[in-house]
Amino acid sequence: MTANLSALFYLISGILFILALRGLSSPETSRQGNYFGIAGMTIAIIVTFLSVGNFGTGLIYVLIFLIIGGSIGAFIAFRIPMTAMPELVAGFHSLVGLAAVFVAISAFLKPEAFNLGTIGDIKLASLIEMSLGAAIGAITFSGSIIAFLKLRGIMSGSPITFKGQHFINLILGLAIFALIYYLCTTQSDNIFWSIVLISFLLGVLLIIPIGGADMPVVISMLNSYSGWAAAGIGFTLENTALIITGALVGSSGAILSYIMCKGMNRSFFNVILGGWGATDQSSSSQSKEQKPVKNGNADDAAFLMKNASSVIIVPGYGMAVAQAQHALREMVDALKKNGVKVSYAIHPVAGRMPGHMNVLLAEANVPYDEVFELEEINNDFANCDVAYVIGANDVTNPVAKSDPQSPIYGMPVLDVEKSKSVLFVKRSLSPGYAGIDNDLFYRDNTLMLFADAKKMTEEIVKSL
Amino acid sequence: MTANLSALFYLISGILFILALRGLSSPETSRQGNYFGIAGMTIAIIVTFLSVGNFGTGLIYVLIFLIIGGSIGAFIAFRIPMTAMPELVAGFHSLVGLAAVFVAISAFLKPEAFNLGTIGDIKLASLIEMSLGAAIGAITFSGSIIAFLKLRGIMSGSPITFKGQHFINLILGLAIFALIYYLCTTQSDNIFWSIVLISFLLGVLLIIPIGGADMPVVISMLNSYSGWAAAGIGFTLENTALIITGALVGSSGAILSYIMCKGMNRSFFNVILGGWGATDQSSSSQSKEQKPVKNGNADDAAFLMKNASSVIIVPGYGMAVAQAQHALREMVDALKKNGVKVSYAIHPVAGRMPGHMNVLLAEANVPYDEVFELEEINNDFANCDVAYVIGANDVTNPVAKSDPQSPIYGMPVLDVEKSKSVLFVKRSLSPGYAGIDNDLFYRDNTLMLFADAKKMTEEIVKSL
Amino acid sequence: MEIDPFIFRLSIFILSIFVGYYVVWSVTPSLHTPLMSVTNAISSVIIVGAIIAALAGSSIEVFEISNIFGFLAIILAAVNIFGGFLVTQRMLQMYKKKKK
Amino acid sequence: MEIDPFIFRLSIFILSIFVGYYVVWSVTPSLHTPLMSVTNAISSVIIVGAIIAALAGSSIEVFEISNIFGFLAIILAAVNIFGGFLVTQRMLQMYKKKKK
Amino acid sequence: MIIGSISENVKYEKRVAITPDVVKKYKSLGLEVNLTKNYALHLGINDNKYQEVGANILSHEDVLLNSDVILQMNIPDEETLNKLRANQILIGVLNPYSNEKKIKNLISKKITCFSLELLPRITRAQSMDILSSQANLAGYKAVIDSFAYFQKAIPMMMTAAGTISAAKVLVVGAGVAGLQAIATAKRMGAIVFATDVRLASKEQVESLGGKFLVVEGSENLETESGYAKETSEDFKKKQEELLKETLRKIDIVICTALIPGKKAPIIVKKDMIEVMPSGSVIYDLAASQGGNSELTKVDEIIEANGVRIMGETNILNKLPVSASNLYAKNMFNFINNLFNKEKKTFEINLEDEIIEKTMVK
Amino acid sequence: MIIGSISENVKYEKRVAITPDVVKKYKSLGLEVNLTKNYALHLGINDNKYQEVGANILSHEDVLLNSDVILQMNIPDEETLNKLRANQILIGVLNPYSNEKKIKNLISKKITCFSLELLPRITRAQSMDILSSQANLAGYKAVIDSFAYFQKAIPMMMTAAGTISAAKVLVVGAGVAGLQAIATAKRMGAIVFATDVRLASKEQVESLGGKFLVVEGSENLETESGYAKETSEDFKKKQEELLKETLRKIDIVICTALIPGKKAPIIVKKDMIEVMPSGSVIYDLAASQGGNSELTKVDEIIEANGVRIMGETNILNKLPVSASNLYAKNMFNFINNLFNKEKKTFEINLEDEIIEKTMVK
Ligand SMILES: NC(=O)c1ccc[n+]([C@@H]2O[C@H](COP(=O)([O-])OP(=O)(O)OC[C@H]3O[C@@H](n4cnc5c(N)ncnc54)[C@H](OP(=O)(O)O)[C@@H]3O)[C@@H](O)[C@H]2O)c1
Ligand SMILES: NC(=O)c1ccc[n+]([C@@H]2O[C@H](COP(=O)([O-])OP(=O)(O)OC[C@H]3O[C@@H](n4cnc5c(N)ncnc54)[C@H](OP(=O)(O)O)[C@@H]3O)[C@@H](O)[C@H]2O)c1
Ligand SMILES: NC(=O)c1ccc[n+]([C@@H]2O[C@H](COP(=O)([O-])OP(=O)(O)OC[C@H]3O[C@@H](n4cnc5c(N)ncnc54)[C@H](O)[C@@H]3O)[C@@H](O)[C@H]2O)c1
Ligand SMILES: NC(=O)c1ccc[n+]([C@@H]2O[C@H](COP(=O)([O-])OP(=O)(O)OC[C@H]3O[C@@H](n4cnc5c(N)ncnc54)[C@H](O)[C@@H]3O)[C@@H](O)[C@H]2O)c1
Repeated sequence: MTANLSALFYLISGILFILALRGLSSPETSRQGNYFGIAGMTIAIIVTFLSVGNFGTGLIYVLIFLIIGGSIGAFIAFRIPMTAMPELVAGFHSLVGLAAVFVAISAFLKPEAFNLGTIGDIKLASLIEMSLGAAIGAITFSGSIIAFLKLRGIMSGSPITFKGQHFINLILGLAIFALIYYLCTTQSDNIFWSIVLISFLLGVLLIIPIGGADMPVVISMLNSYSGWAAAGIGFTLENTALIITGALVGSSGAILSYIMCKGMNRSFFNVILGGWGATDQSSSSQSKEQKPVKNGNADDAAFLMKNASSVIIVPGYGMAVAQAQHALREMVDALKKNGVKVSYAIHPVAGRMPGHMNVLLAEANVPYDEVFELEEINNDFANCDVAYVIGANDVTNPVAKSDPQSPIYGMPVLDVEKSKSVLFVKRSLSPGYAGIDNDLFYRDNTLMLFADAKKMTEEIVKSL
Repeated sequence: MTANLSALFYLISGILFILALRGLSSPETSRQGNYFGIAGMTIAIIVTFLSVGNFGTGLIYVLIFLIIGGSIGAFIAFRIPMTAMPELVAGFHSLVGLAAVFVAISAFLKPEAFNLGTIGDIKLASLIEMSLGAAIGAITFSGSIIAFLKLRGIMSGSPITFKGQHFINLILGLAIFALIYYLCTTQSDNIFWSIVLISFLLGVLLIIPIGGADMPVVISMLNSYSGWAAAGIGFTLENTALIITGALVGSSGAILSYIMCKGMNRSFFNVILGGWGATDQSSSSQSKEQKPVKNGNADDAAFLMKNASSVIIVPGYGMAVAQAQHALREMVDALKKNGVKVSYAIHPVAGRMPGHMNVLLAEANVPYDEVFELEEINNDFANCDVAYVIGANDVTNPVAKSDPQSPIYGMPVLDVEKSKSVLFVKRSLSPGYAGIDNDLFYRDNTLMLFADAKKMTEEIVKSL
Repeated sequence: MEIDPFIFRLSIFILSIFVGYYVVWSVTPSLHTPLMSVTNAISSVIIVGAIIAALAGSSIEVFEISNIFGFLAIILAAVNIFGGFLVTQRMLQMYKKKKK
Repeated sequence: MEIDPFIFRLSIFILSIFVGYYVVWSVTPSLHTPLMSVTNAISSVIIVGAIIAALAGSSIEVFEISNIFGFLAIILAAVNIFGGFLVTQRMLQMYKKKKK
Repeated sequence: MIIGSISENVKYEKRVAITPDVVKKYKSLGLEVNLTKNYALHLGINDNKYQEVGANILSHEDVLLNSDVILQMNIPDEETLNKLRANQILIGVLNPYSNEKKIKNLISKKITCFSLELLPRITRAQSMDILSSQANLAGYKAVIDSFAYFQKAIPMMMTAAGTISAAKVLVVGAGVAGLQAIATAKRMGAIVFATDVRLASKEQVESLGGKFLVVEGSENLETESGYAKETSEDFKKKQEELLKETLRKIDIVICTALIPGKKAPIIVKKDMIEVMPSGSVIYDLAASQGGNSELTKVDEIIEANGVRIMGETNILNKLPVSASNLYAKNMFNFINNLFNKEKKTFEINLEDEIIEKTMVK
Repeated sequence: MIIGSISENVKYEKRVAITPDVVKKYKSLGLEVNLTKNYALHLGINDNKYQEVGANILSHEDVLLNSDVILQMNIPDEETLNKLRANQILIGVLNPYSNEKKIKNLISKKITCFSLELLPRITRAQSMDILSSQANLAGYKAVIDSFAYFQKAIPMMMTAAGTISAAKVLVVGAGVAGLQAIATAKRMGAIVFATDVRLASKEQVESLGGKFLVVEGSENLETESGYAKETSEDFKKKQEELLKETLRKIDIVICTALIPGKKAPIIVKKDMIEVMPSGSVIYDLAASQGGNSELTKVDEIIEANGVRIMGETNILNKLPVSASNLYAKNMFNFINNLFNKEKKTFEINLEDEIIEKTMVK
């Protein structure tokens, strides 16, 4: 296969990867996107075979290893429960990182095979590229491993911080650059290995101070790192597919982690720099918010509800304060248009006066036959997909059922926690009228939507 | 300047152009974007000078011509009234098209200067590229001229259609390709000139059947053409800046015209293929709607109101029927957030019962001090930017002031027509309770928004 | 095993198309008119070709026929560059002013 | 006057960054998890390098040290390719099913 | 020119034809205004409030004697009418059908009479349309009064002590009064049903958030002039069945169905009242024309089967301030149309549909 | 175990302590229910409605004799009380402060008395909180009644005959009654202002669309238990100034400000009433504790300066059905808490805050 032809095919595979990501812009095209990705990968692999043109025993070994790896991958993919997704992705990342390290090592050990010069006399540019690739790959590897362990629960999810942490990271980072510089001048093996080792260490140190809640951002960031590593190797190997894909993955991962931070209202730099601000934060709020909450945005909420078959709305005093009744009505209208069954559950003491919610819902022209009192609807939560709790708090607090010490013990409450997912719209984790913490915020099937009830509901309407 | 260095600079200028377009994603960054564009252009020009390296008299001439052209451009840019924007852009396009043609001609006449071979023995790829560039440039030129003439009013804006039009266009198109093929085999001057000529003709024929209303789409499409022409030339000249920019402009123009079609609810292909469906349309509805009305969408309305300093809302029976009061309130809230002053003008007999509008506005919690009766507010229309008439009709009909024969003669009406623009939200041109036609629909400063009042208002909220 | 630069150019071309595609989707609809005028201005980067055409060949006989075409192209493109960017600027200024 | 291919690669690299930037903004937030897993799968295109590394050199002594690293890399990348795409597929299937 | 008005019999009529606000308007037309003593004292308006804006307070006789136009709510008693003289103009709600004798006398004395309930329902006349303005308030007040009378709370309230369900209100006849009744009841949080014979009223009812009871195969019974015609037998039967079914769960009925110049249609029959829940209220605004309910007794509160039926004829005596304000403005608009601003006289221009139709001949 | 209730003095009290609905609930707890004849006839509820659900209709004496628990609205008269015997339980709104003698007697006879207005304001007690349930309805009814009484229309109406502007309502005290009053007035389209001393009430008022009159430098005067404290002098003065300014344009005032166990604060002073527009209405729900307005006379309608002041003590007699429904449910919830379901007896568990606080000692 001529270099031109294979370059062309690499280009095509790069484009297919772009299309793969593009497919995800809507759920309808997403699966088609995945097929593009698979096609791109297939083309890249085949073209590589053909261009190497080495059809000896080596090829057979390659195929064997490919199949071994593939089977393992397929097995994991089928077996893993959907809930273990984040750690799975983290685990996979570590593999990519390690693969990049191996390729870089291989290139360093046998530069002739890659047209990079000879041992001890590797081209300068290639040397920089490959050592950068190896370093980034190594960071990706060890960082992903830590992320995996944290998510899997093998390692504690809480941030591990110690004094001078950032300083050490800085030193290590600078050391890597210094070593690369020496590597270029001396071409020494030992230096190369040190770079790899230090990078492994740096990866660990970078991730341990980051809390479990921020892991998705970290994973996406590691994803980005693995992309840059691939691009670095791509430059080394003068391979367009690697360059395109690496840059694509690198930038998209970075942007994605930025988007996720924005969505969670967190500072990007704090997260990425490894709990940079963690210490400041802990003093103020962490002490109280020990337990982790899942934090969503309007899009998540819209997606969940759009795909639900039944939704129960639980309004509370916060809806009244935000005057969100009109927006709520609109949201329900939009959901009904999507074929979702929606009803309202009114707790007898929701709000601050008897019938508070009724006044507001009537104002928004909510039909009376969609409004149910506690006893009528409480059993329906078990069969409902989403409970949308808007500015209510005490009236959903399960502590009323379980803890005789609680001031609200004995009050009947709405069993929102029995629905598949619970969305809580409120501005913060602060308690309601009764002044007691609500355990539901920290449940697994709860997604907190921190915002003014009206604003959030309006945004959901927009996303629907 | 070495080839590498200039290639690098061309890359930078390409990136600056990307950033220029990116800047337009929000009004805040848009001006910065424009500066990026200017910087990119400056770099491209300077690099070209340096890489040609021909600092003789030629350079002086170039500078002179540059200054002449620039002065003309600057003069036009400062003098042109803002309302003439669309035709100005069309006019400018024609220049780009012609410039591309000229460059292609020049390259054809003196291939050696561009490293494309010698006369009569031009490289095949270059020949294809340059003739495509020339053809597309020529189409852009003559098409833009027609668009310019139509928009300027020199030529009638109505579509000019004749039988077999599309067939002729097809023939011409095929002819161009055939000629390019012959050009490649014969390298004959005449064929090259014929290509240019036929392309000029095709440009004219492509645009004349398109109606004035679709001109913005056409302009954007021509923009796209000019991009492709530039990219073609870029390949010929092996110039990265031209390739990047050409592809950028080409694809962005095409997408933009697609987006605009979608926004106007028109079929992209009908528009681009030059009034393909024009004949079907006229037969069905034109008969009744003799007079032309301006027909807008939610985006237009949102834009107009967002940039207004004061808006008066005129609700009528249609608002009640559509139960649009909540959506209306939301729209007003959004406008107020944008710093627009909004008030409601209630005609004494709007709706179907005394106080009909008041009930509904109160339901939507519209503050009473924003609601004015006819006498209080009628003088304010003259100073208001937009009157948003939502489901009202008779109460705005100026015939009540002018025609003693009219059944509503003598009734005081709201002088909405005195405001700078009037937006009418109703489902059709059908009359109101009194059963008489409303002359306002056909006025120049009226934009009809045909839709259910609630839906339209909700859409406007989304666009705000 | 050198790769033909054409392949690279093609890659660049195609990637630029993608960028153009995405860039436009992210433009707010209210800025579509400035978008048109700025893309118009940018497309006059054809001036690069025009300059090459104008200065092509020996520096003595400037006014060969091909050079003349080049010079004409320069004028046209220059009108466009200055006109396009300035008009865009004016438009954007307008947007700025109306915003409070 | 040949241009160094590195410049081209750099152009490609930078344009790809733009594409990546835009492509992600246009992904609906609800698909962010599949996005992560698909980018993960795609990033295992590093297998290209791994294959080259594995097959590098003379075909006789397959198990030189550098080749071994190549083979290891192949396994790792392969796990990722199959695992990544399949898991994405499963996830997307889930989204599909929920839609009526 | 001078316009005047004398006190109504305050026992039966609390509304007045001229308020201080419109006095100003008359003055700005160049008209003098004469009123009798304590003209609107029962509304809390002292004579000086009128005098401040330029009205003259005269004796009963003087007002009658000196005014060119006499504006009233109702037709005055014989004694007063006898004091009128030729070429004077009398305007009010004169009810020419029931007051035939009085009117004949007046006409024979060359006194021009305008009766405003005869106003044509054209757009231009809307500002003088006393039927609309008064019916509107009547619809509102009927709801407020029946809510005050009803022994339960109207809106839905889900409370710690159990739920009060929303009251169900049926509005019979969705004309001006009916629509305002719908709007008012809806505001309070009631579930509102409505029925009418005019097809257009469905959309109108829904535009106020009410539910329209659609009688199958309903024909459009609207006349050219916007009033209702009498209904066909078949329609009546279907309407009855639907109504009876609906009334089983209705708490409050507001009746407003009228056919101009005829007895009001009897819509809520005895057997329907029997199925209504005990404690319900029927408020019959059509009482003055016989009532829409079979059991309605004018100006009495009947209790049948635990259902209370109120047949108010002049409900606006309970809302006299607002009602007078609107009535006086209607009057003014009528005068404004009658008065020739150039010649400064009243001109009976029979070309003008409004003048032609309202003049009693 | 048997619970019983005897008819109240229907002249003064139209509410009842047991409704057919709750009879069912008592039965399902395993309790018998005894009632006197025509127990709730005045509400349109026949004795057979009670019998259908399993209540026994007995004579006055038999009910008193046979019941373990007597449920009432108000404390019965001496004669009745004398018939009670030891170990019976009496539950109602007993007003131990004003009925000291009666209660002493009862206690000395070993009759256990629970007075429900003493209920602690804890979350668990909300379902028994008669003050809330009744205040809620009182707030609603006060608005409905004053609207019925007001001589103008409440909502804004822009009509062909001119504009009726929206009425302005001021609610004094934004407790349960006040909030419901705000909600009700707002629904009708009134412009609603409110004032209170508790800081939290600002947000609550606004959550119902009312405008809160903020007295500058206001301190929070809420006690631990959620009631209001007495206010400081400085605050009172500022509040007065603000109120006087506001009242100049107010049409209807609803007074609900109470301080438990004390005389109601006088908030609307004489000089403020003087500046109010003539025709305005003050509805004083605090009348039973002296009233929030200086001129309030209990159970009378006073007219001062054209302003009508109504001081109703038992407004819920006008809404007896809804009020009884909620009261009876509150009662049931209280009994449900008192009744030991395993031992099937009533148990006075003084550990339980609710029982401890309500028991009169
Ligand atoms: N119904 C009655 O008669 C009555 C009378 C008095 C007291 N209560 C008591 O009131 C409580 C009622 O329960 P509930 O669940 O309705 O209310 P809640 O428990 O008081 O909770 C209301 C929640 O709404 C949130 N919120 C406030 N403003 C918001 C806004 N603008 N946007 C979004 N969220 C907002 C607050 O959280 P953030 O601050 O984090 O946003 C708060 O946690 C019960 O404890 C009941 O006993 C009832
Ligand atoms: N206020 C009173 O007491 C009273 C009583 C009786 C009669 N009137 C008469 O009613 C008229 C009132 O004037 P007006 O301007 O309020 O109403 P109008 O003149 O009747 O016009 C209403 C307009 O709303 C449009 N419309 C209806 N449904 C709509 C929907 N769902 N979405 C959007 N538009 C909708 C209709 O046009 P499309 O069909 O094209 O959408 C119609 O032209 C006057 O002529 C008055 O004399 C008033
Ligand atoms: N020209 C104008 O602008 C103008 C002004 C005012 C009113 N109107 C219109 O005039 C019409 C009548 O208004 P009105 O209030 O004076 O009417 P009305 O008082 O004469 O009658 C009240 C309603 O009762 C209905 N009705 C009669 N017989 C019935 C029956 N058997 N069953 C059920 N309903 C029955 C009528 O259709 C009417 O809607 C309305 O459409 C109103 O909008 C028009
Ligand atoms: N625990 C619970 O869940 C529960 C149940 C019911 C009520 N509450 C709360 O208890 C509080 C009191 O309710 P209530 O209706 O019984 O109160 P209330 O009847 O005792 O008093 C009515 C209102 O008048 C106000 N007031 C007193 N003096 C005033 C003055 N000088 N000026 C202005 N306003 C004055 C009070 O602050 C109160 O808001 C409210 O916050 C209510 O939400 C709580």
